[in-house]
Amino acid sequence: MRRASLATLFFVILVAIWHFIVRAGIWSPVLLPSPQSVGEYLVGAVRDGTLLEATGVTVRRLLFGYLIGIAIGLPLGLFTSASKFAEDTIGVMALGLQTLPSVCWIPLALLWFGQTESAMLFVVIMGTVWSVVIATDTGVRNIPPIFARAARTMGSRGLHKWTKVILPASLPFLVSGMKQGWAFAWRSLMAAEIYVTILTGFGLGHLLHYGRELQAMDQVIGVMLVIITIGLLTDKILFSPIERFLHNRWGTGLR
Amino acid sequence: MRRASLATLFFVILVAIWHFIVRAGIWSPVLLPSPQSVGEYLVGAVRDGTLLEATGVTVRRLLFGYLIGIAIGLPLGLFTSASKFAEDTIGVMALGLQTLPSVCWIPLALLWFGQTESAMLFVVIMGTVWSVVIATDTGVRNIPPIFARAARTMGSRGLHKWTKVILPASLPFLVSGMKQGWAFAWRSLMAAEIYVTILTGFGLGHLLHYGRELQAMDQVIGVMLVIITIGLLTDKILFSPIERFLHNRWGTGLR
Amino acid sequence: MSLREELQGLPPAKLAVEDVSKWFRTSRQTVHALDHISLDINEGEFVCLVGPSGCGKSTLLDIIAGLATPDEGRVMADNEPVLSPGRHRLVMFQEAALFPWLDVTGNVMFGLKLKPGLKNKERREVAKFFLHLVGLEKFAAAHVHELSGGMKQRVALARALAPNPRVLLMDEPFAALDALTREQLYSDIQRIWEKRRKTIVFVTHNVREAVCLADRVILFSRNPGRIREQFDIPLPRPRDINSIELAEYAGKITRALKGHSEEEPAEE
Amino acid sequence: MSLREELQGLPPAKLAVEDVSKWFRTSRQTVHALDHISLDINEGEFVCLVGPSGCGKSTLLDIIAGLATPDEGRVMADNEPVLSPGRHRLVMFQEAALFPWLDVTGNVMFGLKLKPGLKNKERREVAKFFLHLVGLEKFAAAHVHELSGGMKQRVALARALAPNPRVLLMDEPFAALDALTREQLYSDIQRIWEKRRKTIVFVTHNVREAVCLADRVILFSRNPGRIREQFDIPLPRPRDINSIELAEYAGKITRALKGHSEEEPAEE
Amino acid sequence: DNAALRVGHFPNITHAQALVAHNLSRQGKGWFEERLGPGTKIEWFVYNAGPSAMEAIFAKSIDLTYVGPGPALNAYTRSSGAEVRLIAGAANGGAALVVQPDQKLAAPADFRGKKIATPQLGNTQDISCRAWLTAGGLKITQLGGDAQVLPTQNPDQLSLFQQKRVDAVWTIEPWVSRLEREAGGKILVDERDVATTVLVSSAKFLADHRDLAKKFAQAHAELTDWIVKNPEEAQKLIRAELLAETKSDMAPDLIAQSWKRIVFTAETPRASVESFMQNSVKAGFIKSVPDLSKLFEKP
Ligand SMILES: Nc1ncnc2c1ncn2[C@@H]1O[C@H](COP(=O)(O)OP(=O)(O)OP(=O)(O)O)[C@@H](O)[C@H]1O
Ligand SMILES: Nc1ncnc2c1ncn2[C@@H]1O[C@H](COP(=O)(O)OP(=O)(O)OP(=O)(O)O)[C@@H](O)[C@H]1O
Ligand SMILES: [Mg+2]
Ligand SMILES: [Mg+2]
Repeated sequence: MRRASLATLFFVILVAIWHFIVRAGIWSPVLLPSPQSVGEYLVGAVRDGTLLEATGVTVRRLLFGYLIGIAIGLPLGLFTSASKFAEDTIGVMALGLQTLPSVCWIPLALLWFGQTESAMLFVVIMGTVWSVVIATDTGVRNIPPIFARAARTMGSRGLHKWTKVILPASLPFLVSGMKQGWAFAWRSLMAAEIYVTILTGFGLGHLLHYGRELQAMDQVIGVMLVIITIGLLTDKILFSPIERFLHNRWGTGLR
Repeated sequence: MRRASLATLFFVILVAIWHFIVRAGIWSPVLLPSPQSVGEYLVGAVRDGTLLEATGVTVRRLLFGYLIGIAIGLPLGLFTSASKFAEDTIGVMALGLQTLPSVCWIPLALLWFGQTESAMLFVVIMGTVWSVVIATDTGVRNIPPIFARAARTMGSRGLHKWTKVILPASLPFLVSGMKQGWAFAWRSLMAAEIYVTILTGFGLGHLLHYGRELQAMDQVIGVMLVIITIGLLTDKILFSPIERFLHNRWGTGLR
Repeated sequence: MSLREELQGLPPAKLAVEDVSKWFRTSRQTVHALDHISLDINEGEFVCLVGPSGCGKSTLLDIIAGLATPDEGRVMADNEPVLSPGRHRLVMFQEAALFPWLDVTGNVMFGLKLKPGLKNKERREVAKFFLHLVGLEKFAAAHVHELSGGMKQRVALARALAPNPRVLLMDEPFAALDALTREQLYSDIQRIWEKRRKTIVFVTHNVREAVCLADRVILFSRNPGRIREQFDIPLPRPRDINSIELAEYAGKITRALKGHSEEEPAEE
Repeated sequence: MSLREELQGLPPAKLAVEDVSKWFRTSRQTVHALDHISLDINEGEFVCLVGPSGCGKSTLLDIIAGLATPDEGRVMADNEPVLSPGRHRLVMFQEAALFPWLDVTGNVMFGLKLKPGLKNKERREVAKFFLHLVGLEKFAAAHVHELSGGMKQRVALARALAPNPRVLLMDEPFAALDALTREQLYSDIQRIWEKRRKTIVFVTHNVREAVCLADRVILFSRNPGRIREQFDIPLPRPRDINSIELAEYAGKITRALKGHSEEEPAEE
Repeated sequence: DNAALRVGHFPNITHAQALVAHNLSRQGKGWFEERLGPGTKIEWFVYNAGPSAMEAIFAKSIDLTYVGPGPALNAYTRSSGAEVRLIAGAANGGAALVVQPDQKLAAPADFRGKKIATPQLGNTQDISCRAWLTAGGLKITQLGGDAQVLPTQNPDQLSLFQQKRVDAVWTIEPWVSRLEREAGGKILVDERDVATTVLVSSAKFLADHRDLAKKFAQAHAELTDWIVKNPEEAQKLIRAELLAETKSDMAPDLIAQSWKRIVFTAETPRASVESFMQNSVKAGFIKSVPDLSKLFEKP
């Protein structure tokens, strides 16, 4: 309790300092808006639905692209881990493409798909898929061979081996790969939205971009706060339960 | 040897397929340039120095920002790991800011610093620093307590303890955090360069952006190949030696 | 097969290792791991393999299990050649190798699920039965990491027993445990073996352990891996690891073991 | 201090545990780990603490080391109260706790580097000397992970000996090793102790081990942690763990240990 | 048929025809809808730059668009003449080179080592700028050369110019006027006969729906006439439309000031485009002058 209230106090003081810096007028309000004006922007944007709509658009794009990315990356990763040839070809490709920031796909995506949802999806998928391929591959390769041996002696082979032994055994790696994939997807979508206008819907990135165009710092900072909140929430909602389950089962990471 | 040549063959065939698809004229050349034209672009851009210059600019920005990010993040992370109060305040902040794609800092950076190198640096630093803080913190927390006990009985305390025991013991975590920081920094710099013109120098991101503006797919794909190469090279030059040292010392990850 | 038969157990199998040789070729050297090993093991016999590190004990066990193939010779189980791993010959390793993503019951049921002809309810009952046998019925829903080393090996034993194999192959299953736990397991395994007789091949470094458990102790020497001597242990069961008679046998075998070790160059 | 003195060793220290008590308070319960423990240990004496799990042996060792503070009472080393960890009382743990980022020599030199008044060259020589003493001079540049468990404990021993402490505190240092390695280490440690006499407090679960090493075996009981009985072991050295006389002492102490265990509720 | 016509444009004053028509569509009094016959629907798409509009043509997501000749030519060349057709002119002039008043900049040679901002790489003003400098004896590459041409978004240009961090700006109305009024910029080059906006059709649309395209071009010409004749009303509609699209209000006098420099005409600017082609080659964006025979097509 004392810890929590101390920490809260810290953040309250931080906002207070911010407030007084703005009040003191050291910097122009164009450079640093007051906490009040950021709050007002947020309230206003929630009221008129802008924020909710933009969040909806962004999250929808992210989820779709991410799920498709996993659906492609997981089998590919299993494939590269199972075959030497696939490792030397798809695996090498995945390694290279993973180092390519997925923003770099935006120009191509725009030329191929135009300013459409497909272009956004493509960028998000490119952000996800290679991380997932590599994580799956590493995960499978890091399974203690003793698991596979034990399973084999009990008669597990083929599909049973892959679904009941190899996939669950590599779960800790898979999850960390998926977290990384999510981080990259999230980053590339934001970059894509800031960079290009999509006719079918404005996301949070667009709000941020317009905030800059209008030199509305309250909007910029307000939207950044929303983005942080979403980031923290998805972590809580999407990954925390899986990680808790893993820690629970594997008995790891318990402080 | 056979493996390597098989893999090479695969990539040669890939390029050949690409060539014949373009030749067949199924897609317009705006959508898919021929391998030859990409090659010609690369040769031309190397000849007239554009590519080298842009690479230099990008790599310089990246390295500077990254090193500053580490110089800030490492002590901050040690601090959060050492103090409960710092953990509840700076630690929580780092967690939140790490989920914020660092592209989102671009509008703020532009307003604060204008279209200058400082803005670029700021974005790269924001991409690096929080990953490093969190990795350092986790690293220190994951040190087996027996190391600290052993060191204490031998009389290690204070600065000696931090530099000779805690930092080296958390190295494996630090390195993976730095790799992640690098990945994020690289991604945010590319996004930043694609998004804004900086008066003091054009990087690879700008070349990519211009490729799109000119609808020059050969340029887009050529620059993407360069970016992939740089990504792979930095991995080889920057991280591989450290990781090899770690694996060697810790006896981990040996396949 | 009915649940009743399932719980009663199948008759143990007879094993015959026929002139088996095995080499490991690496880029730097070739190791002659097994050199013309022949060995007959009777139905329900408890055989311990003892020998210095690297003499090929694990290799032989793998070959009997069907996890590895011999370069020469073959292994027969009930007069059928062993070609691949099979449910009738289960293996227990030094590490328990329990699956952390399954709870204790899930682990015990893993092999059972691969057995056709059983209802899930029956499988659950079989698992319960064997957990009871190893004294862990209270931990049926526990996670693997919550168990101590000894408990893990007990679960691994239950997992190996549950699919009702006819042969049990054990590769230093107790090596990583502390002395007290180990002593407990010696009496457990003797008790269980009395109830559910299997043909058991048990690898160990520990001569006392071998003498405490085995009908017959087989001494290996290495470079190349060969059978040196065999000792029958006619002591009555259950045996106490601390008994004087046992210590005498152990002394004899230890001396034989040391004798062989001295003939060969020292380990680095 | 000159290199010569450094290599000769300091005289061992006298320890006195004076009426020490310790409680652990957690949110759910309070454990009475040590209850009025008093114990005098002479210069150069080898004392073994034996007792069931949780009787407070490690806690007592921590208090002697200065890693923990008693709630009541105090520990005197050469008539000075122990307030914090100090170079003169080094600890060896069950895990070797070697630092993987240093090679073997680096590990042995870790404590030496914290000792002022030595040149780096001298430190290197001291490290070499102790590596020789534990028989690992050939592995001076090896990485930690390349060593076997027994070798790791040997390095840990060298590391503990190198800064020339007057007291060595050892918390089940051999528990995780296999029997053969352990037997080798019993003779090593006796040999080294003959050469470089230290006051040694040695915690173990293994009664034979205690009898093999100690001048005096101290039996603990738990809930709360108390000293139950003390046994002097007047056997001549070096002792063989497999000798009959040793087995007799061990039997006596084991019976005493079991007797106490039965008085208290069974472990779950 | 009832197929909707998909038309692109920018929220720029030089796209006056589109802004007026878009606003009329908004009011339900669609100019093109009335003239293309009953049942025809016009869908308007707003782009902020030429490449986006051309990408939309490539991706077949629009049929026609108002765009600068730079991107149009670029798209024509890059697709080897396969994708786009120029069916009418829309506006000439409106672009100018604005320089810092306190710098002695009069001829291309004075720009050695200077920074000149343009709205976008490869756009009409960018190419004009590079060609003008090259013609004056300077060597210009994509990323630098003797003078640095900096593709920079219009709002940024203004602030950079105010901070004196660029020496000159080659840009388009209303920014020329704003640079004059808000930053004291001096106009050095003002080319009234250079095409600024053209009407472009996708080649496929033209082939499949030549009649529709023809009607559209005619209506466009009529609209151009109307705008020239009714500047006040047109400016009002434009102001309303810009407010709707960009959420920012443009001062009426700024519109009026910009208006003076722009010539609205539906005449195909063949000569201007051809000289423009030469400029593109000089600027290094295109390797050789392509065959322009397929570019101009009157439906
Ligand atoms: N996969 C392998 N590749 C190369 N050599 C191997 C392999 N497996 C075993 N060997 C070698 O074969 C020999 C026998 O090994 P094996 O594991 O059977 O010995 P072991 O008797 O079980 O030893 P330990 O008691 O240490 O377990 C050893 O010299 C070992 O180095
Ligand atoms: N940090 C701690 N917090 C709470 N309780 C503790 C702590 N350390 C030890 N205990 C408790 O104190 C008692 C004594 O612990 P200690 O580790 O000294 O026993 P031990 O004799 O060394 O046991 P073992 O033989 O298992 O190592 C145990 O009941 C233990 O649970
Ligand atoms: Mg083995
Ligand atoms: Mg203990």
